[in-house]
Amino acid sequence: MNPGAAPVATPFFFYLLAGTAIVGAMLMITRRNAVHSALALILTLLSVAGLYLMLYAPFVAGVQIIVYAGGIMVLFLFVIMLVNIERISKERQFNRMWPVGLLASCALLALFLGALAKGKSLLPDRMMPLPESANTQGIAAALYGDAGRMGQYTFAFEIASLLLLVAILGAVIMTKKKI
Amino acid sequence: MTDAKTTDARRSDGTLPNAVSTRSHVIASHLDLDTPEKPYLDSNELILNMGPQHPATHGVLRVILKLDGEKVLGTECVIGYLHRGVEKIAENRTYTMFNPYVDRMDYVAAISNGLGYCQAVEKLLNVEAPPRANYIRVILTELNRISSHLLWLGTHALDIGAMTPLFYTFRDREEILKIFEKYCGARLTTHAFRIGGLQYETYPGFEKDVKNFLTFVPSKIDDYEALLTGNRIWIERTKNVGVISGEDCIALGVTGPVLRASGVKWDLRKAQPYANYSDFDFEIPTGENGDTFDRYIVRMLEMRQSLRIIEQAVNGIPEGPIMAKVPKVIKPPVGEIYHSIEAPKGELGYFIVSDGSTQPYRVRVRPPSFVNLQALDLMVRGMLVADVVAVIGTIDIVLGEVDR
Amino acid sequence: MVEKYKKRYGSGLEALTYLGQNYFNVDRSLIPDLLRLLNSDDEFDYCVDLTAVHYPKREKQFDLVWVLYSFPRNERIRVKTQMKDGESIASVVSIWPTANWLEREVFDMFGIRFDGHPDMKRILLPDGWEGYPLRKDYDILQQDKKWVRINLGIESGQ
Amino acid sequence: MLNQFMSYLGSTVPPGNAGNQLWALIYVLIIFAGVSGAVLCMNWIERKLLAHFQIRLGPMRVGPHGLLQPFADGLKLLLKEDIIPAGADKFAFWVAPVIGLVAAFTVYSVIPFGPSQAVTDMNIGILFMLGVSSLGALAIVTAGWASNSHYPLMGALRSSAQLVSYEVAMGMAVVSAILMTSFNTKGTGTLSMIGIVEAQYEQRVWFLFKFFPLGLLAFVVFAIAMVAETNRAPFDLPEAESELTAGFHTEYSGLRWSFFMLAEYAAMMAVSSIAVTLWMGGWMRPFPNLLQGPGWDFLFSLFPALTFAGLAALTTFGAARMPTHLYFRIQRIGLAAFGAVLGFVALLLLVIAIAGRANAANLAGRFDVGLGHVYWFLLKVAIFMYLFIWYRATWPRYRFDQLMAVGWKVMLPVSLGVLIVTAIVGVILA
Repeated sequence: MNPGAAPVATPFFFYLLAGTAIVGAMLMITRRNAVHSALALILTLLSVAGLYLMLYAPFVAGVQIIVYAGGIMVLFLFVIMLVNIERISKERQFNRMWPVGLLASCALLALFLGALAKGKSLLPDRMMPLPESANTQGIAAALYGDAGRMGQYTFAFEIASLLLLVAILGAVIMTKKKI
Repeated sequence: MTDAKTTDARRSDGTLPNAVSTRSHVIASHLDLDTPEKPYLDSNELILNMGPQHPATHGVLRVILKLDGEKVLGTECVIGYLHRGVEKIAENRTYTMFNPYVDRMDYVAAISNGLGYCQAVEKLLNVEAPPRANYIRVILTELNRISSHLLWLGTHALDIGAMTPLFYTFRDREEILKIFEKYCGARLTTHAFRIGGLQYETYPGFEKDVKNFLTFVPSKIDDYEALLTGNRIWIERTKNVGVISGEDCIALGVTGPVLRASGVKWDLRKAQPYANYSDFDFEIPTGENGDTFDRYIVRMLEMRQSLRIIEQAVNGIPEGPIMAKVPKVIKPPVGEIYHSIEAPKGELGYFIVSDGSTQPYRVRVRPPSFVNLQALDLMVRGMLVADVVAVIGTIDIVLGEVDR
Repeated sequence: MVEKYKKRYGSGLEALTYLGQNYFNVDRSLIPDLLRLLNSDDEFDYCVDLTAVHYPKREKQFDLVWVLYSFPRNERIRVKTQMKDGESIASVVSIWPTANWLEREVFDMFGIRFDGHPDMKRILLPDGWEGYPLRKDYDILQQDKKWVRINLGIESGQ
Repeated sequence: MLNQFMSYLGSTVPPGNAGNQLWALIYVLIIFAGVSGAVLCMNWIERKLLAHFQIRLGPMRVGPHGLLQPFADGLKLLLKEDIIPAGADKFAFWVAPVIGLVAAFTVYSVIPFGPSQAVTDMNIGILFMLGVSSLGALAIVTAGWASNSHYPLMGALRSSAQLVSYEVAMGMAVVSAILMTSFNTKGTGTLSMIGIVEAQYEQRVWFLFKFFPLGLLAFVVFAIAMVAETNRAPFDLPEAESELTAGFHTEYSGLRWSFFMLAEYAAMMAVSSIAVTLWMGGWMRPFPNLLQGPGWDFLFSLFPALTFAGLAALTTFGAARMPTHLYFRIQRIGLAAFGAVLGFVALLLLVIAIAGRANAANLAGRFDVGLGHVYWFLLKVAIFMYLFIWYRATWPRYRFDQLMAVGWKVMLPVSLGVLIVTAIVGVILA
């Protein structure tokens, strides 16, 4: 950050993005039309990406846009497009599990409210200084290691990669067998 | 998701009928169209209505495609949008009056249509056009063949996505149309020939114009070959696309360049020479694989062979009359005749029944495009939507002739 | 070849020539057999055309004409038969697949039905059209007014 | 406000990084207007170039040599009836072109037209660009689905598959360029767009020619993938005219359709900018290391003026060549006036160049330097735009399965191989 730069992370932007995210999430659940739901989800994901940017985590924000909003949602839409929307919209939107869901969300809300009300001590009393430039490099160091040393998560990262590779191979084999 | 919008009176249920043929070797694909109709998206099938207003159906052809994703499971052609009842009109006109009507069938090769009709009536009258008339007829017919093939090349390339050749071929076709215009006043529906020969003598400078064309066009054909023949995308788009074997071609009655590209060396100009084609030295180009690429190559070579014929003809036009002795009122004796010629698109036949009056009792036109179009279903099964467009282009149909 | 068929069918078959073009005039009952033999024994492998002619004054109103061609022999032959209105005749689609659309067109224009055709329906005219335009009693200005009114919403297509 | 305006003038970083919202806004407006204007110009240039490839004249009636044609087109599109098909999903139909337009224009916020001529310089600039431009696929998919018609749906299916496939190869090619930025004394690379260009300056070579032919190969992969990403010929399957009539925007008309058009051309320029930034030295003039010194600086600073002078000469020549018929008088006057404007711009640029040479430190000098950066950047982008048109005039269209085969079986392995070999070579040489 250059000296004299005005902070972008103003409360106004925080509430704007947070509000958009929540509205998007609500719309996503309540829309009967699956494509509208998907579009609402994209809105939420983009708002979350904006929140990451405000936390000076541009890399995470970029990845969020590329992977979730760009890649996964396109595939989602791709699949949804081929589903018969008219039939789905006639079906019951919520199944019988809704009391359980309501209970779970109420519990979560209670947890949040409790934490907010009681636990001033749980939260840091001020925002940690977040150096903008070091963020991306920090992730790289954690994942790949720095200056010849193995990173904190290198092993876990490689294991995850391997797992994904196996999943890809499995998917290929499953579709191949059908043909 | 709605189903195919079949709003007109035909086939409102959107179902597809049987395949073209019951012969086992003709059905190349194992896909069966007889499965009971299921809701489209449950069975992953999509009915796509291509045409009658579509950029690549060359007029008002309507093709109903049954698709699995982009793969074609079956097709049905709906034709007749341009039906004008040419055969009925013929029965109500005199032989001479009907002559201009034949130009309106295959309007991009009107001169070939006229040649076939005039020769059929001449045969019925038992007269022969004089040699000079025959030479000029051959020149004009072959020029017309080149113009038809040029039009085909341009539109076919456009269908496959190369837009530039269209403009080049139209430039060259323009030179041919200029010769037609100078000769008979019309560019497209020329009505160039009369029963018994020609009405007009060639205009001064006709031979010079034709010779100019002969020097001008070979380099242009080279250009097209340079643009397309070696082009990787062009090869990928045309090789092994719409393959049809020579056996299938014969069984389905497919003639013309499509038949020759499948390896059958058959051309009516050689097999049963008419006019004075036997005087000229030319070859019949053939292909091997019967795919779209071979058909392209065959047509390119045919243009060059046509140039050869024109060159020989224009250098050997004899002097003499241009009209045989035919009565002013044409009244052929009772009888019937079938005469066919090699039109740019295949065998064009006329079956004429005379009852001794001035009007033909029945004229039947055997249109090459109509019969060739039947092979579309066989050629596109198992291919992709993009190939349907390429195959419609490569069969080279003219809807005026399909529907008549 | 002509002798062979004459011997086989006797008076049912006339072999004629007009202006150098050969044709058989055959009794309707012999048609399926004759066409099959022409295809299998005499290599007439290409059905060039199939059409009909209407003679309203005759008892057997229709002439049905097959134009056949043999690639190996480079020879063309016409097979002709007569039939009454309302009669049907065997389809040759199983012999020459190309006859599919040709038979449909004859049906469309003359109303002659072909038995065993896989999909006998109109081809050039719309499915609901009434009348067969190439019959001699169908006037050149005639049209199916009802169809035009219902489907095109206009009084006349002319 | 004036203070905020003046305080930035001496800055050497983009306004986003200097924290100057006013100048950031000014840049955003300039870029928005510039891109829209460039799309209008592209419209005319594409039609003219295609016409000349195809032995015809192209637009000739609206204004001299059809120069006013884009405005006429724009007016027509604005006034045209905006049809929403009866069976369409109204919301999705409405939102799709907006998504496309927003995605295409957002990308421009990180494109460096010069070291300080960008809205902002993001730490993850290139990642941001790839991510946001991939959102364009959403617009196409939504549009195709919302139209509730088979041709657009198939166009949308094709395009989503195509974009997802080519993005992989494109990403790999970009990564190999980013890898090249790390082959310096520090050993760390950068994702910042400005940083990438500066790395090319420091390493004294365009990445196009680095580790020849590795850089070239990566560039070629990117150049092919970017044509596929923008749905242009020969990869224009989602809107293949002869197959799907117009693909995903078949049912669109009027203003909404023009949004798609605007987005397509904006995206073309955006991906060309990425290619220029990553492989062709961005805003750098040719040989910035070899031909250094004030003399060379002055010589290269004359180029913008020379370009406009050349255009003015061409226009004057065209005006002189017009027929003398009365009908052409207004056209001739119009063309001559246009030439005069171009000539005036050339003169202005010449004055700036000379003034900048006289006093490199003052405002004119700084303006002159910035102008040079923008000029070279746009010139390089223009080369790509010309290529886009040239492809369209020359090549047939790929078929869908072939497109996929090229993407997955050729481009992806090549880009992966280039990436690995680049890493190995880099480690060995470093």
